[in-house]
Amino acid sequence: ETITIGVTPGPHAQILEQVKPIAAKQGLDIRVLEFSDYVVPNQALAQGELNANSFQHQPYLDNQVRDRGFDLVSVAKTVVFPIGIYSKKVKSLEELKPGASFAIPNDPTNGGRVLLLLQARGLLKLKQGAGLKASPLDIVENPKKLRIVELDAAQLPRSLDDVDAAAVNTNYALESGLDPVKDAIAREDADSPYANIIAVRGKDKDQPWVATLVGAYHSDEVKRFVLEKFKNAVVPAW
Amino acid sequence: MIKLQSIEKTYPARGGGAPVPALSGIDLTVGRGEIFGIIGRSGAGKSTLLRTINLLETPTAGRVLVDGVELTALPAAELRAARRSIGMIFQHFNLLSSRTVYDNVALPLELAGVRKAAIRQAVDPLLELVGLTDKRDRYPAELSGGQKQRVGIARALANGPKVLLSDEATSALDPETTGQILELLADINRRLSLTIVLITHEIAVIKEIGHRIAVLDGGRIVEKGAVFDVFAHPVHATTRGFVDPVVNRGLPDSLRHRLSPVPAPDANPVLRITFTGDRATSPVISMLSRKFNLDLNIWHGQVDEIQGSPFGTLVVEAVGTTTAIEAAISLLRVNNLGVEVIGHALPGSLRAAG
Amino acid sequence: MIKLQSIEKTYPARGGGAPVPALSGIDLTVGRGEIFGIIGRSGAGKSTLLRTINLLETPTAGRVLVDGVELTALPAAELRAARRSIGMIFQHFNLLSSRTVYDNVALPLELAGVRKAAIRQAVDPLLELVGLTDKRDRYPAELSGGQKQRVGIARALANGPKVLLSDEATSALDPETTGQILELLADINRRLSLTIVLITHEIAVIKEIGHRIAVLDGGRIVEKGAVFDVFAHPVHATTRGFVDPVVNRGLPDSLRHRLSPVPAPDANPVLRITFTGDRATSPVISMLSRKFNLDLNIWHGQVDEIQGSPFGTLVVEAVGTTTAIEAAISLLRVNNLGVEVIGHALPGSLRAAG
Amino acid sequence: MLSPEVYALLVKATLETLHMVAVSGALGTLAGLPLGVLLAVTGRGELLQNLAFNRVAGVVVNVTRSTPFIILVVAIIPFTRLVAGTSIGTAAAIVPLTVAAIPFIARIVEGAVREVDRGLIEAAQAMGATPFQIIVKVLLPEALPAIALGLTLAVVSLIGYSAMVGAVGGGGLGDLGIRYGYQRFLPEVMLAVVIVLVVLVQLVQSTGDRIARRVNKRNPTS
Amino acid sequence: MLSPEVYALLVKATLETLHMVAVSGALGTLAGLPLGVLLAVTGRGELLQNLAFNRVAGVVVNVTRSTPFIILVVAIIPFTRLVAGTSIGTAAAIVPLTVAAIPFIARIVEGAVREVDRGLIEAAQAMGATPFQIIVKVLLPEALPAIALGLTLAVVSLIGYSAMVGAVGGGGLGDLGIRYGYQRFLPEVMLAVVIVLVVLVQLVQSTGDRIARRVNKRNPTS
Ligand SMILES: Nc1ncnc2c1ncn2[C@@H]1O[C@H](COP(=O)(O)OP(=O)(O)OP(=O)(O)O)[C@@H](O)[C@H]1O
Ligand SMILES: Nc1ncnc2c1ncn2[C@@H]1O[C@H](COP(=O)(O)OP(=O)(O)OP(=O)(O)O)[C@@H](O)[C@H]1O
Ligand SMILES: [Mg+2]
Ligand SMILES: [Mg+2]
Repeated sequence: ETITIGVTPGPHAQILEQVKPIAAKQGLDIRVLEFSDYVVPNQALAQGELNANSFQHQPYLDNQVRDRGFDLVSVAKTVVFPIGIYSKKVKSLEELKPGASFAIPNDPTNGGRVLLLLQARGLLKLKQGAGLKASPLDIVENPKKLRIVELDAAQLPRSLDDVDAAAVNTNYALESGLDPVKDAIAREDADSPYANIIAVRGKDKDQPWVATLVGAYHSDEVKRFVLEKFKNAVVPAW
Repeated sequence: MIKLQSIEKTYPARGGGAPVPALSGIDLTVGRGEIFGIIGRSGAGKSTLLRTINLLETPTAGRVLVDGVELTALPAAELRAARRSIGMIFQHFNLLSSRTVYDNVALPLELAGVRKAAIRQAVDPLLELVGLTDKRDRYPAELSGGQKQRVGIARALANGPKVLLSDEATSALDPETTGQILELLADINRRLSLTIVLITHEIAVIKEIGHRIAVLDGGRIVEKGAVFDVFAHPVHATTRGFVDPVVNRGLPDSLRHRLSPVPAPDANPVLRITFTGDRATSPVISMLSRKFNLDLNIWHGQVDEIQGSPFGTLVVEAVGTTTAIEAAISLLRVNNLGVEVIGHALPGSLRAAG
Repeated sequence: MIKLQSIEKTYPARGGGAPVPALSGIDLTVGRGEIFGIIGRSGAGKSTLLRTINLLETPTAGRVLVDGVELTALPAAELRAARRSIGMIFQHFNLLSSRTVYDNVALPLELAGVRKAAIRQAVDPLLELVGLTDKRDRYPAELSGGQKQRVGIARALANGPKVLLSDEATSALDPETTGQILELLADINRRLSLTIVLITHEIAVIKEIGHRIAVLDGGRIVEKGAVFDVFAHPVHATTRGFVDPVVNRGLPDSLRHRLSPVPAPDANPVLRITFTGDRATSPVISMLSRKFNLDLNIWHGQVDEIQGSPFGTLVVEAVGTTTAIEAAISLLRVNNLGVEVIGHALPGSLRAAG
Repeated sequence: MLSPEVYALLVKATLETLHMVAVSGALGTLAGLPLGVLLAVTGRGELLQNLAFNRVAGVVVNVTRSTPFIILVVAIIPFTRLVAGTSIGTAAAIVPLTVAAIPFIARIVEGAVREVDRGLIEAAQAMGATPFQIIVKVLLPEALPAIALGLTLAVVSLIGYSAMVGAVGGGGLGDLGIRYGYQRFLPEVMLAVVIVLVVLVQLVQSTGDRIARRVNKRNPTS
Repeated sequence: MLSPEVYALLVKATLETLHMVAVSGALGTLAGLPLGVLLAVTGRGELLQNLAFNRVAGVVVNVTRSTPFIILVVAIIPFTRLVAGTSIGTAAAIVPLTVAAIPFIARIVEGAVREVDRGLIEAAQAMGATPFQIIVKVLLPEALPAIALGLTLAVVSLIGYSAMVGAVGGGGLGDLGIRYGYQRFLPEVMLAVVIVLVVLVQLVQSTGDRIARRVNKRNPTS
C-alpha cells in the first residue's frame, strides 16, 4: 500500500524521510510531497489528493476546520517547535525600548502564536477572543509601542541586524547558526499547546495504515533522530 | 469597368494641422480593357484616388463600382472576393520582408488557395518576365530599388487580375526595363483585356501605352480625355507642365534668351509650327523653303508619334523677306497647321540646327 | 573632390544564393563643384556605389577619398566629422516616422549642435523651397510619396553640405516639381560649388544639370565622360538604352514597319541626319530643299539643346531624283553632319509631318 | 562537493523545471499567441476592430496578470483538478503556470504584432486576404523576430515563476533553492541551484536570440 | 462591508504597492533602459558591436532574471542594507524589486530597439551622428511605441512581483491578499485586494496603451 503525505519543507520533511524506511518494512510505502504553503496541504488532504499531512499544530487545524469546513482529524502528535525570541540589540525583553521594532513570522500559524507569547509576557494585550489567528490588528494595548514587523519565517534570522528583536522558529534559528538555548532572550514553554500533529480525513482515521504510520513515526529510531539532529530546537511530543 | 461617383476624401485633422481634403467631387469611368492614366503634381491626390478604387481608402462620400458591383455597398467577404480580381502595385512596394522574392509573388495565389504546383507554374514565368529569376530566393532587403519594384509588379499580376491599379510602377526603373514592363502590361492588356489604371510622373509611359488620361490637381480632376487629345491640346496649367517637356513646347533658357518679344531690325521672326494627327502633311519645310525662298532654321522641336499619329512642334527661325514669311504663315494656316510667331531672333543666334 | 580607387563590393552569399558581386574595379573621380550623373539599369550597382562614397557600405576592397581625405582610413570620430559635410538623399527616403517634417529636416542640424533659432532659420526657407510649408508639422505617414521625397531632399541640404549624394531624388516627383528641385540643386551647385553625385533613371535630369556621367553595368563602369559626349556618341548598349529615347534615335514601331531595308521602286530613301554641337549649322533642310529640289519629309526626330549646344536627329524621307539625293548626302557629309540611310520608305508612308 | 543526495535532488528538480517550463511554455504559447493576436487586431483602428471584445479580453488578461501567483494557484484549483486530475504535484503545477503564461505571452505577442508595417496589411487586403490569412501569412511571419524575442522573455519569466509552485508541491529548481537554500540555510545548494538556473536561462536566451536573428530577414548583414 | 481596520489596511497596502511599484518602476527604467539599449546596439552586426560586453551583460541580466525572486531578495540583503539602511520594510523591498525590474526592462527595451528600421540608422550615420546621438535621436524615439507597451508589461509584472515582498515586510496589496485573504481565509479581503489590483493594472494598462498609441506616428488613422 502506498500513501502520500504532505509536509512543509524543513524538519517535518526531514523527519518523514526517516519514517519512510521504517514504515516500508511494515509494508507501508510513503510518498512525501513538500508544500511551501500552509493552506494547500489541508485542502489537498480534504479533497483526497493526500492521505495525510504533517505540518501543522492542533490549534491551526482546528482553525482550518472551523473556517473551511474540512473533515480532518488529528491522529497523532509529532513534534513541537518552540519559538524563541532573539536579539542582537538587547539582552532581555524588558530592555526593549519604546517604539522598538519586533519581527514576527508572517504566516498565521506562527504569527498569532508569537503575539500570544508576547501577551503572556505582558508586552501587549490582544482583543478578547483573538485566539490563534491573532494578527497585529488585534492588538488593543501596546504599552511599549512595539513596532510589529511581519516577515517570512525563514527571513527572521536574517533580519536580526535590522530589527530590535525577532521571534524565530527554532528550526530556522538552528539552521541559521543561532543557538536556541544560549542565544534566545526568551522562549516558549516546553509544554507548548502547539504540538504538531498528523492529520487525516475523518473517515480514514481507523484505516489500518494510520496505525502503521503512527507506529513508525513514534518509533525510537525517529525519536533518536529528532533529538540528535535538531538538538533542543525540535522536541518530540510523544 | 470602374466607375467612381462623386468621391470625396478628407483626411482628418491631427494635432495642430487642419483636415486635408485629398479628393473632391471625383467622377470617373474607366472602360473594360482600357489603360487609363492619372497624372498630377505631387500631393494632388493620385495615390488616394487609386486607393479608393479597391477601397483601401474608404471615401468620405461617394460610390465606387468595379465590374458593375458597388464595392462601397459590399459586405466584407464579398469585398474580399472582388479584390481578388484587382491587382495593385504600391508606390512603396509593400513587400513582405519575411518572404523571398518567389514567395512574395506567390502570395496572392496562396491567398486564393491555388495549389503549390500551379503557383510555381504561374510565378516562375512571371519572374522570368520581370527579369528576377536569379533573385528568386533572395529577400527584399537584399534587392535594389528597381528589383523590389519589379517584385511588386510581378505580385500584382500573379493572380491574373481583371483590373490592375498601378501607383508609379516604373519610377525606380531604367528606361529599358521600363520599356519591357510596359510592353508586358500592354501585351496582357491586349490579350486578356486587362483594365489598367496607372499613376505616373513619366509622361512617356502614358504616351506609350495609355488610352485615356485624367489630370488631378488639388484633389479635383481638372482635365480628362483621350491621351492624344490631352497631349495635343492641354488646357490646364498642370497638364501643360507634364506635356510641355515631351512635345518640347517650352524652349530651353538659352534659346529663350535669344528671343525678343518685339520685332527689331535684323531680327528674324521665330515661328512655332504645330503638327497634330490629321493635319500633319508632307514636306512643309521643304515646300515653304522652295516656294517662298525661305531659310527655315530649326531651333528646337520634336516630331514623334503618339499612338500612330504623327505629332510634334518645331520652332523655326524664318530667314527671308517679310512678305515671303507672311505668305508662308498664311499657307500654313490654310493647311490647318498650328503656327504662331513666338518672338524675334536676336543677332548671334545662329547656332541652331536644321 | 571625390575619388574612388579600385572599389570592389561583394555581398556575401546567404542561404542558397551565390555571393553577389555588386561592384568591380570602380575608378572614378568627381571634381569640386561638378554635377556627376550615374546611370545604369536596375540592379547595376548604382545605389551600392553611391553608398560607398560615404562608407555606408564598406567596400570589400579599394579606397575612397573625399575632399582629399581617405575615408577608408579614418577612425570613427573623424569619419563622422567628414560625413557631416556629405548630404545624402536616400532611394527609400528613410525619414524618421517619429518626427514631423520640420523635425526631420532639422535633424542633421541638431546632430551638428546648431542652436534652435539657427535651425529654424535654416529649415523654414528650405521647406518653402521644396514646397512643404503647409506640411511642416505633419508626420511622414501623412505625406504623399513625392512629399516624402522632398523632405528627404530638404534634409540632405539642411546642413549646407559640400557634397550631395542623391539616389533617385526626383523619381517620385512630377516633371514640374522635378524641374524646381533641379533648379534648386543647380543653383546651390553654382553659388556654393556644391559637388553633386546623382543617380537617376530620368535622363532628362542629367541632361538638364549634369556635367559628367558614368554608366554602370553589372557593377562595372562601362562608359564615362562629359554629358554631351556620352549623349552624342553613346557606345555601350546600356547607354544607348538611356540616350535613345531622349534623342529619339529609335524609331517608333509604326514607322519602322514602313521601312524596307532594301531599295525598291517608288521607295524613297530615309535618312537620319544627326546634328551635334559644333557641326550644327544653319537651315540644312531649307538649303537642301532648294538646292537639290528635294522634298524632305520629316518623319521623326528631335532638336534640342544639351547644355547650350544644339543637338538632335531628324529622320527624313527624301523625295527627289536619285542624283539629287546622293548629292545632298555628299554635301551633308562635307559639312560634317552625321547622315545615314536607314532604309527605304514603303508606299503608304505619307502621314509624316514636316 | 555536493552530497549524492543533494545531487540527485538537483537532477530531479532540473527535470521537473524543464518539464513544467516546457509544457507550460508550449501551452501558454498555444493559447497566448492567438489571444495576443486577437488583442492586437481588435484594437481601435485595427484590422478587426472590435472594441467590446478588446476591452473584455483586456480585462481578463489584466485580472490574470494582476492576481498574485499564489492566489491564482489556489483560485483555479478546481480547474486544475479538472485538467490534471489532481491539484498537487508537478503535473498540476503546470496548470497555474500555463494560466499565468497565457496573458503574459498574449501581451508580448500583441506588442510584436502591433509593430508590423501597415503597408503590408494593406497589400494583403488589396489581394482579398481574409483577416485570418492576414494574421497567418502577414502579421505572424513579419512579427516573428519580435515574437521570438518575446517568447524567450516569457520562457525565462516562466522559469522564475516556476520557483513559486512549491506551494502546490510542484518541485523544480526554484523550489529546491528556496526549500534548501533559503529555508534550510544551505548556501551551497542555493548556489548549485542558481548555477543550473543560470545555465538554463543562458541556453534559452541564446537559442531565442539565435532564432530571432535567423528569422529576421530585414537585416541582410547579419 | 469591510471593517474599518481592513479598510485601513487596504488603503495602506494600496499606497505601499503604489510606492514600491512607482519607485522600482522608475529606477528600473532608469537603469534598464540604457542597459537594454546597450544590449541591442552591441550585438552582432549592430551599431556598436561589442560581443564581449554583449555577452557579459547578457549573462548578468540572465543571472538576475533566473534567480528566484525570494533568493534574490536574500542574496542582495547586504546591498539592500547599504542602499536603504535596512533590509526590511517597504523601502527595503524596493531594492530587490528594482534589481528584478532592471533586467526585465532591459530585455524589453532591447527587443524594441532591435526592431527599428536599419535605414533610419543609416540615415543618421550618413549625417555623421555619433552612436549616442543615434540612440537618443533615432533609436529611442522610433522604438518609443514598443517601449511604452513594454514598460506597461513591466509595470504590471512589477505589481505581481510586489506580492512577494511580504517576505521582507514590504507590505502591499499582494501581501495583504496572501496573508489575510488567503492564509487567514478572509475571502472578502482577498476579493477587495484583487479588485483593487485589477483596477490598478487596468489603469496602468490603459494608460500605457494610450501613450503607445499617442507616440506612434506611423499609423495615421488612429
Ligand atoms: N544587402 C544585399 N545583399 C545581397 N545583395 C544585395 C544587397 N544589396 C544589393 N544587392 C544586390 O546588389 C546589386 C546592386 O544593387 P544596387 O542597389 O546597387 O542596384 P541599383 O543599381 O541601385 O539598382 P536600382 O536602380 O534598381 O535601385 C543588385 O543585384 C542587388 O540585388
Ligand atoms: N494619412 C494621411 N493623413 C493626412 N493627410 C494625408 C494622408 N495621406 C495623404 N495625405 C495628404 O493627402 C494629399 C494627397 O496625397 P496622395 O498620396 O494621394 O498624393 P499623390 O498625388 O499620390 O502624390 P505623390 O505623387 O507625391 O505620391 C497630400 O497632400 C497628402 O499630404
Ligand atoms: Mg502617391
Ligand atoms: Mg538603387
